[in-house]
Amino acid sequence: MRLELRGITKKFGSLTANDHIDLIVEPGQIHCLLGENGAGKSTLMNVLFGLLQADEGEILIDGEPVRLANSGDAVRRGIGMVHQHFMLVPVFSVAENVVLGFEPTRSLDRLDYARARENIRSVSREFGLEVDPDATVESLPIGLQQRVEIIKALSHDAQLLILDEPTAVLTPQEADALMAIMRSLAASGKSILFISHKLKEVRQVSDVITVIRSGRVIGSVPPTASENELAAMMVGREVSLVVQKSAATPREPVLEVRDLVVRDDRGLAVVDGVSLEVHAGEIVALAGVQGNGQTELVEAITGLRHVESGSVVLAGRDITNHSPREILDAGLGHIPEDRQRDGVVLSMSVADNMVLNTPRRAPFARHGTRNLRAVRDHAETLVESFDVRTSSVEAPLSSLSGGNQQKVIVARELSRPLEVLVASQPTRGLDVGSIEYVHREIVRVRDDGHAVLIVSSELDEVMALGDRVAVMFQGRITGIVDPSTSREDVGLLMAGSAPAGTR
Amino acid sequence: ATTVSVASAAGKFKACVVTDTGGINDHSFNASAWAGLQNAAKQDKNITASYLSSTSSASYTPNINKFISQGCGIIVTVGFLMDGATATAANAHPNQKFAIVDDVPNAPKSHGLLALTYDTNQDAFLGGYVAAAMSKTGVVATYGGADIPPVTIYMDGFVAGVRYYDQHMHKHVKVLGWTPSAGNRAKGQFNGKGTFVGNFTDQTAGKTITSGFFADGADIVFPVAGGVGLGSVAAAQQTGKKHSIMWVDSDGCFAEKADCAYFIGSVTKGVTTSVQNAVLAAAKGTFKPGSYVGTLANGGVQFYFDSPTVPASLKATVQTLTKGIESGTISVDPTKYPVG
Amino acid sequence: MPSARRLWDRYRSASPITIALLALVLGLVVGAVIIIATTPAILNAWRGTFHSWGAPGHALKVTFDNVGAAYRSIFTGSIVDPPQFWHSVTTGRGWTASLTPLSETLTYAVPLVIASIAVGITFQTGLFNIGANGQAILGGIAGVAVATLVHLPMALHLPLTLLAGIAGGVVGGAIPGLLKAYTGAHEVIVTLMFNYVASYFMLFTLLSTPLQLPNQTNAISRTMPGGTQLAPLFGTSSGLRVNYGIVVALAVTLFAIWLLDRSSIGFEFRMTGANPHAARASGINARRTLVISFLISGGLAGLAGVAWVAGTTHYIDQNFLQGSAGIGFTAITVALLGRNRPIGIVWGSLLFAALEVGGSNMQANTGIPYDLATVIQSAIVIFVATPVLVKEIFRLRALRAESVKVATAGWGS
Amino acid sequence: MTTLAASAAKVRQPLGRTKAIGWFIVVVGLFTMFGMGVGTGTAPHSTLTFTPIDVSHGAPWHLANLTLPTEWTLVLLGAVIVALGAEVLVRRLAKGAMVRVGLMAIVFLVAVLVWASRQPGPSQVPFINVTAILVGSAAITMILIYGSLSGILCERAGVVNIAIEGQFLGGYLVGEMIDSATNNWLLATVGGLVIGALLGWLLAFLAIRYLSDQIIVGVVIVTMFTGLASYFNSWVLTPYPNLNNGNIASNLAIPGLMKIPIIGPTFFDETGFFYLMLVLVGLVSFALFRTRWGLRVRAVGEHPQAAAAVGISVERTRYVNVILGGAVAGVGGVAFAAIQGQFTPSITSGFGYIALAAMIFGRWRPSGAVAACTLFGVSAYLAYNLQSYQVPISTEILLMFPYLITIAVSAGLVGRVRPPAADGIPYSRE
Ligand SMILES: Nc1ncnc2c1ncn2[C@@H]1O[C@H](COP(=O)(O)OP(=O)(O)OP(=O)(O)O)[C@@H](O)[C@H]1O
Ligand SMILES: Nc1ncnc2c1ncn2[C@@H]1O[C@H](COP(=O)(O)OP(=O)(O)OP(=O)(O)O)[C@@H](O)[C@H]1O
Ligand SMILES: [Mg+2]
Ligand SMILES: [Mg+2]
Repeated sequence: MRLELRGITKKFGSLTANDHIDLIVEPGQIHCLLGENGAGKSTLMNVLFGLLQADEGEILIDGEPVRLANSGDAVRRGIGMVHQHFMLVPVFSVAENVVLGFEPTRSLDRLDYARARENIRSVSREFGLEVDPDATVESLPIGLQQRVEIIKALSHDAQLLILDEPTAVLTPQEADALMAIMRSLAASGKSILFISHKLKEVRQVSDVITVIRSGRVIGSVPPTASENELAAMMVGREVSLVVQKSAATPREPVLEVRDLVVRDDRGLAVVDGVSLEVHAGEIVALAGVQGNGQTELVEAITGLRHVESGSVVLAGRDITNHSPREILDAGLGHIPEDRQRDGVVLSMSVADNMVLNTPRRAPFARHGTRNLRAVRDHAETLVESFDVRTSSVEAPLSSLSGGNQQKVIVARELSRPLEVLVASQPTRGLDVGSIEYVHREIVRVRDDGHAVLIVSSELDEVMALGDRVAVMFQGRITGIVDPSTSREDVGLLMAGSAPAGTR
Repeated sequence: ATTVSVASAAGKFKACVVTDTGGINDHSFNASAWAGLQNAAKQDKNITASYLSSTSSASYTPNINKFISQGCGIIVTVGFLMDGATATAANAHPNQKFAIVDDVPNAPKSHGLLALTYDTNQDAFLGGYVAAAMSKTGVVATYGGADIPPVTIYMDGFVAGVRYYDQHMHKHVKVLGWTPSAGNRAKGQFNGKGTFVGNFTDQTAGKTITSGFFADGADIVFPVAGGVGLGSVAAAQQTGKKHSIMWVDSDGCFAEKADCAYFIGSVTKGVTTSVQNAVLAAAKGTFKPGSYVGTLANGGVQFYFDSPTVPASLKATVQTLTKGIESGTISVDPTKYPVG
Repeated sequence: MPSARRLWDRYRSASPITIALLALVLGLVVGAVIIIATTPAILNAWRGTFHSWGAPGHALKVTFDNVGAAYRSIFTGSIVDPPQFWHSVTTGRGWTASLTPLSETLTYAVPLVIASIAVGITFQTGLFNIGANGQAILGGIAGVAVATLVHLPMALHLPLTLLAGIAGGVVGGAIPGLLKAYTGAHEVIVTLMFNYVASYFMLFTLLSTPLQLPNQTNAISRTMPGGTQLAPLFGTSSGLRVNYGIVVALAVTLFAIWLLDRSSIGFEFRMTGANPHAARASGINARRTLVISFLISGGLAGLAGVAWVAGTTHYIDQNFLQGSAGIGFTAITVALLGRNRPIGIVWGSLLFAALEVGGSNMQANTGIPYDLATVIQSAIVIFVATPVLVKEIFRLRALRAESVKVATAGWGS
Repeated sequence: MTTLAASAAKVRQPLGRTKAIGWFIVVVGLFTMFGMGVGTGTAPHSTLTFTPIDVSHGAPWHLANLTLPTEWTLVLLGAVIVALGAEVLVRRLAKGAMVRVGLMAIVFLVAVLVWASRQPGPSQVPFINVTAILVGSAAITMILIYGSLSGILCERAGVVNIAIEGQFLGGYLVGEMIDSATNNWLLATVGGLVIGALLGWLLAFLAIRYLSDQIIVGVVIVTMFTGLASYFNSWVLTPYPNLNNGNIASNLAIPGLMKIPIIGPTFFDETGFFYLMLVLVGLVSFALFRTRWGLRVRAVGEHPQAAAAVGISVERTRYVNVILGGAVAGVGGVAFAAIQGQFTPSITSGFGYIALAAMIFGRWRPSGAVAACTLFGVSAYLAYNLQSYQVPISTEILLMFPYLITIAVSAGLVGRVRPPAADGIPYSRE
């Protein structure tokens, strides 16, 4: 299908998310949208998918203008979308999710599960996307959930497939697999709109790259353009894509995890005898595919999850199954994986968020009474020194952009007396500009002589930041390697198979 | 009729009632008192009636004061709960005429206050007797809103009536819902254990309890719980004509016309008449403070036959019983009779 | 006229206050419509106009007279009766009469302020306390018990009585709090059911020694001795009921302001309410927080109960906080009206109390049932909760964020 | 706050609760055996009868009275309860624990009845009428079920309907007036349906169109309608009493079936509203969990964005369901009037809220709600009628039981109530 967007404009109140965007996607073309966070990519896609109505401009499919009142229309027009934040009902089965909105029925409006399963199987066969139709979505790993999203789109035989940051949550292998799928889809004549922050894969897969900045099209370039060119186009300035850091000078171990066993909510031992040491002055990067126990491991270390057996020792103090409060006070800094869920309170002011986990500390409070002036001053210094973009420290955090929200967390954690910093997916969903910043800060912490544990499914990040790289697979550490190890070998470890030459 | 219409009739003498939280249509003594005022107003065009329903016990005093400031000729208050508020007001305003229903303020006698109480165990006795006589199953029942004298006095008299019937007719009619125990009836101690709703509003409970009684074999039920009694009527309706209700406080066939068919009789408390008389007297200037006790003798309490099916012989018996109670030869104290 | 223009702008900018005032207006309109639709006199007048195709002048007059009379007596009954007041000013006499309306409004506002703040605190913690009424009942019982059964010098006795009230409420709050924290029982169910339990418990205590009024077999308690009552501000002789409960309410308001805006625990309440996950990750003990929140809320509700008794009847009877006299749901609505902020709640309570008191006066003068006041109150809250609607009705400019803030979060889910 | 509860529950290891429940059951069992059973006096016996109150449509086939030795029966029942507890402890039942608690409750109730009705004994009533208990409690249960269904319809689509109490009241008032005027329950039902739907629409309109807080609006609709009802009652119904004197609906017995002992009188000799309720329960469960419509509704209640992304109109779905829910509650109000008669402002006495509670611990499922409502209905019936068995418990305390039981049971459901994910959260496209 040939898609053409003409002068699409979308405003949110005062903020113009899309500003007269023109875009053409040829049949069988993989067209990539690049842009920093909030540039307007998702918004544009939502407009294209009928979830939002453009204020101006028109959409042409195969030359004829179409009105997409809701995503039902879009789907009927052969547009399918895999959202940045999955649009799946967690408590529903795969089948139910896939057929939702286009359900095959029997008499009395009853759902026809047999046919639903059949649809899925046929799509799976056609595009090699295996998944159990009867599994409950919430029980599936992220990668499979995304697969469900794709199947969903294809089962409505989409001619144009929109993929919004699909690889953010995938392993290198899964990502490569997805690339392959995309190519085969393109080969079979389907057009693809692909959004990503990862310049490498963007250049791998796309036929055309269009860069958007603050709602405007900056320009279209062929995939031959260099990563630095692209980054510069996105952010509007030069950005260094490599992490500058000197060699580590590890000292005594600060965080010691021994034979840790942790169960998840369903009672499965998802952390199954993990031992790990992080020394002062080094960054240990924990690589691994989502859902191999990293999340639970971190939750256990930070006191958010009950430890079945084994121990966690922080600076010589056993903190196993201590309360989060005690652990935080013991000097553990935590940048949570899900920042908006665990890291901040969106409705509260920036200042309050800056003391979120130290509200009772002097000088912020005395005898149970808060010292608001002290809190404000503290916040102002941090906003100053960490260059957080906000109208004022009294502004609600919800009014900050994702990256700036992340900056608030980083500032808060680094401004506390620290022994060890545990950072989960510290740059997920952030644009290169923000990533550059966060990485610099993390390295600074290390150089100040603290221990740092990074958990990331971002292989590049792991390799770039880690002084040692531990790989986790199915609740175990499958290997601890030097960052100079080849991406392929680490990739293999992440997939569970130990390549030659690793312990 | 609402106060607006009544008030619009130009009158000089203002008769006012402060009702309890039940309001003027509680199917109980608030309604009766209000009826009394309205009758008085109908009878004597010079009287205008108006009411104030209390939002809570805390609004008794302000409501009374409001009426005092409006220059009401007489202020009627309803129920022992208003005891304190009424007594205080009466003492503070010696020239203001008051009448309180169903209560003798245990406060220093004050000039303007008339206490209206009723020996309802007398007509309840008749009710009990008639119920016992009319019962086909040999089981009758009663229940109350709460375990308080104005309620239990009825249940107590009812049981007395049944036991009297058993004793003299050598029958074994059983009463469910109230088992009297020793206590100084004269001092208003109507002790015993019985079935209660826990409030005076929950009709659903009334129905549940009543159908329970029916299930336990009772065919005549005597609810002493104001509006809750409507639940009993509902229960009787549901089971067809085999069960009937002994209504309370007012003449059921007058107060609840629609349900007349289900009433066998009404054990009434002459609130309406006594209030009406008090008001008329006050309007004429012949009002006498002090206390009035409604009895069968002075017609202050009466038993009505609502059902046409009552045989004449029974009516006659009731006449003689009435005489006996009036003369005091028949006691209405259930503990004086053997348990049937 | 620049000043006028500025006023106009402030009006158009739809601050929460503007919204509240406009909501009041709309509420009164709703009330008027109901009066018109249900009052025979008015309907007949219009019917007359309709039949004898005459000018609606008369009908309009009747309408205005009736509605006017109703609202006039709400005002004069709850705030001040101008002629009466003028009379007092000129002659210097009849002050009691002139001040009674205001006095009554304040008297009714006292427990409302306290109870609403109690509810507001749980809302801020993301909890839903429908049990304020039950907790207030327990507070009342405990207070009366201590007042009537313990003998102490006043200096101790009054404070102790109030403390007892708080304690009673705390018990009432502990039950849903602990059950939720340790068994996950849904606080809506527990508090809701607990209201009934409390009512029956009250009846039980009223009907049994020692609380029952001696040589009385009615459901009525002993009377609190003078030393334990919240005395009238201007002395018993003044005839004005407004009492030192005001001081209590004031203290509670200040406490709430401190608690919610200044205290660490209050900060943790709000955190837990706004985002329990973040709260937990930040080292806040969810259980502890929700239990404490419920304890404080219950305690305040209990205080409301005892303040109500100690300031007005000085005894409890079977109707105490029952049925329409219940305070729980009113407190919820007031809390919502005041957006769970202490100051907002104070204003809300005053408004509700005024409507309540004025409502009775309206009934006394016009016969229109005071329940209309409840309807007006609810209507106001609905409009306050729906600023956008108000905005559309009055063509206001974009709302400020604060005035659309949501007060609760469904079942908290 | 389910999230809060959940996060609180996370830290706790699951076994503790199972143990607690197990031991609780065992204790109750032992109490039954020795506390109530052993030493109930001189070889008393208890009698169960099965004849219903109302045999106007011809009695069911007779079932002979069942006379049991009180002492041994209690010991036996107690043993059964102990066994249930033991099973929970031994098999470490986590999921099934609540079911056992439910069974325990039932067995214990029977034990209490057996004990209370023992002869010779204090009871004025020498027998337990099993049928009557079921028939009697069916009334309250039916009302509650209407309410719970209404709640389920709304909340499955993500809208909290706390206004059920108000919709009951509305349905009752209108139904009663129409029946009084026309003596036709069909018209009355239509009337109640309309008013309920209107109140539902009001809630939907404010909650969906204006995104205002659903709980606020719900609570306020109730207070408003309560006020309106009692205003109307004294301002209009008092002067015109014949607008409020309808008869109660008569039973429509189902010929053959009603002859079955116990079952017949309970389920097949009821008013049309009871049958309608049964039909609705089946219909709602079927529609919600089997049909396309249900799938979409639940999607809207769980993840509105996802539903919208496949072209389902979240707003329309919610409007429809909230209005449907209102209508069901409205009809419930009429059903209430049909069995209860005259209107009084306090008539619904919190049933709307109790129904809501039932829905919550029926876990937003019709089947669960039915169980919860039945539990409440039966315990309410017994609370009132055990009084004439002269049980040695003060009236007021006895009257607390239905509520205490509800609290106890909901406490048993440790953190396992999980509302639809988007329940109570306003939805906006942007
Ligand atoms: N749901 C929303 N409602 C209103 N405003 C929003 C919303 N989401 C984001 N914004 C506004 O849009 C602006 C940018 O938000 P967003 O998080 O997309 O920025 P961003 O580009 O991701 O920032 P960064 O690049 O630092 O991550 C913010 O100022 C925020 O106030
Ligand atoms: N519903 C909304 N209301 C107000 N502003 C919004 C809304 N959704 C997005 N925005 C803002 O519009 C801008 C574009 O957001 P969009 O999600 O399209 O960014 P993006 O390019 O997808 O960024 P990211 O790379 O983080 O996904 C951002 O500033 C965002 O905050
Ligand atoms: Mg963003
Ligand atoms: Mg995006």
